[in-house]
Amino acid sequence: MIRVQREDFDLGAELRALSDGDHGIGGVASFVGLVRDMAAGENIGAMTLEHYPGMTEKMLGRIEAEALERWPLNASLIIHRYGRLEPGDQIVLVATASPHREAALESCHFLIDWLKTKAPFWKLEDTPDGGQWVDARDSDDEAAARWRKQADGS
Amino acid sequence: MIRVQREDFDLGAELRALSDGDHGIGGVASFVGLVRDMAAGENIGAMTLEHYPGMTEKMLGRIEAEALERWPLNASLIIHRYGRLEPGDQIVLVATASPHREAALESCHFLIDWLKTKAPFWKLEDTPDGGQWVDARDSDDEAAARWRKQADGS
Amino acid sequence: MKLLYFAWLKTKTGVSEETVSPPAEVETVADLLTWLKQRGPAFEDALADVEALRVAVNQEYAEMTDPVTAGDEVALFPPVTGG
Amino acid sequence: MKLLYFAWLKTKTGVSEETVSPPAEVETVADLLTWLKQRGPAFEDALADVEALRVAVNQEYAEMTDPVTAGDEVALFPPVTGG
Repeated sequence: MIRVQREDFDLGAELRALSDGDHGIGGVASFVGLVRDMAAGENIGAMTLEHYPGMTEKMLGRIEAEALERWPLNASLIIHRYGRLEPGDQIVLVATASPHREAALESCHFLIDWLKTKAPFWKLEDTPDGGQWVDARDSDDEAAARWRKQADGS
Repeated sequence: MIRVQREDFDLGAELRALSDGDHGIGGVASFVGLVRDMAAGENIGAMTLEHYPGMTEKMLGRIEAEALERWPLNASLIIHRYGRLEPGDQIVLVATASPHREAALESCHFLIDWLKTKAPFWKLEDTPDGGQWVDARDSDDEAAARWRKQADGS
Repeated sequence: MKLLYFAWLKTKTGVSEETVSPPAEVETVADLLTWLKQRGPAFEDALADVEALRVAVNQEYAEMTDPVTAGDEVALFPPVTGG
Repeated sequence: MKLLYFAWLKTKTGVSEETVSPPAEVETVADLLTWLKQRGPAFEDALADVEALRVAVNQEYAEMTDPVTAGDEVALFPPVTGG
């Protein structure tokens, strides 16, 4: 399931709902991204997440479909927020449920890595010098590329 | 933090507490193990988790210390239950919080893989033929060995 | 053709959304960018470094050589930084 | 010496905890297992396959060649299956 929303989410309730009633699930893996008050050495107060409505949902849906194809998952969930966020706020939740531990852990890792390079979101950080658009990191491309290599079997 | 307990735990509250007030945390990764009603093709009703009090805490503490040494973590948590558990019940929670996504995800994966081969717990499954001690799986040893190789740099 | 600008593409051009009618010789993403750059210094500056740009045509990532046509929705933005 | 048995080691031997005084020639984990096997068919059966056994001395995983002494807590159990 995909959700793109301005509102916060209840992590415990979301994770519970993911496995609720399905006793074939052996493990639930999750990752929650939070707003840090220190990015690349600069103190930031808050940030605003801009996104591309329509394409965002399309890309997240495709990323999720890819995970469901690669791993035996009983359920998956991606929630990504947009709008203004304060330090400590939840930005994103990725969660996967599977009969098997490895499938849950790997697919969760895959989802957040791919989302970081494919989902059209942009962070505008409040800094002492004003709003700064965050630069994409090469390390994110490398993290996503790792999964591409695995898919090629190389 | 390490907890070995008979009681259930509140997943949402535990994860919230892990990052609460620390705005240097950029990501929280977690894995929750659940009782499946189908293990190795056999329907099971419930299970009883036996453990070795004292050694369990010692091993979990050592596994956690190892993770804290290998990755830049702001917080970590391992909760493992023992006693009688029903299908759908939570067995174990592993969670890690870090400034960096990869560190949180990898250390969480590491903790559950190592715990599976080092922490002295044994599962007794209720089956139609009576109580059956679960056999250890080679795949668990392989999963743990992967992290050993990485540590050796080989 | 509908154009969308995000993040610093929006800030630099001062445009978030517009409808344009490029001439017939604009057949690819690359042609479109070349045409857009001629619209003034703000566009020339914003689109100067093609490597720093990502383009989506009808909400799909597109290459410089991909075609664009009159009914398309074309979005220009920097590499994504969500998650 | 305090002995602890877990999982099917406990089921097969019928013992969960006991205090024993092995003879002086029992110096290693292997010696201890050999001595325990002589205590009757239940022990002989439970300890038959050394590969299927794990041993902890004072709550640390131990090898067959590791020493055991009178004051030790020695635990016998199968490979762990928690998590």
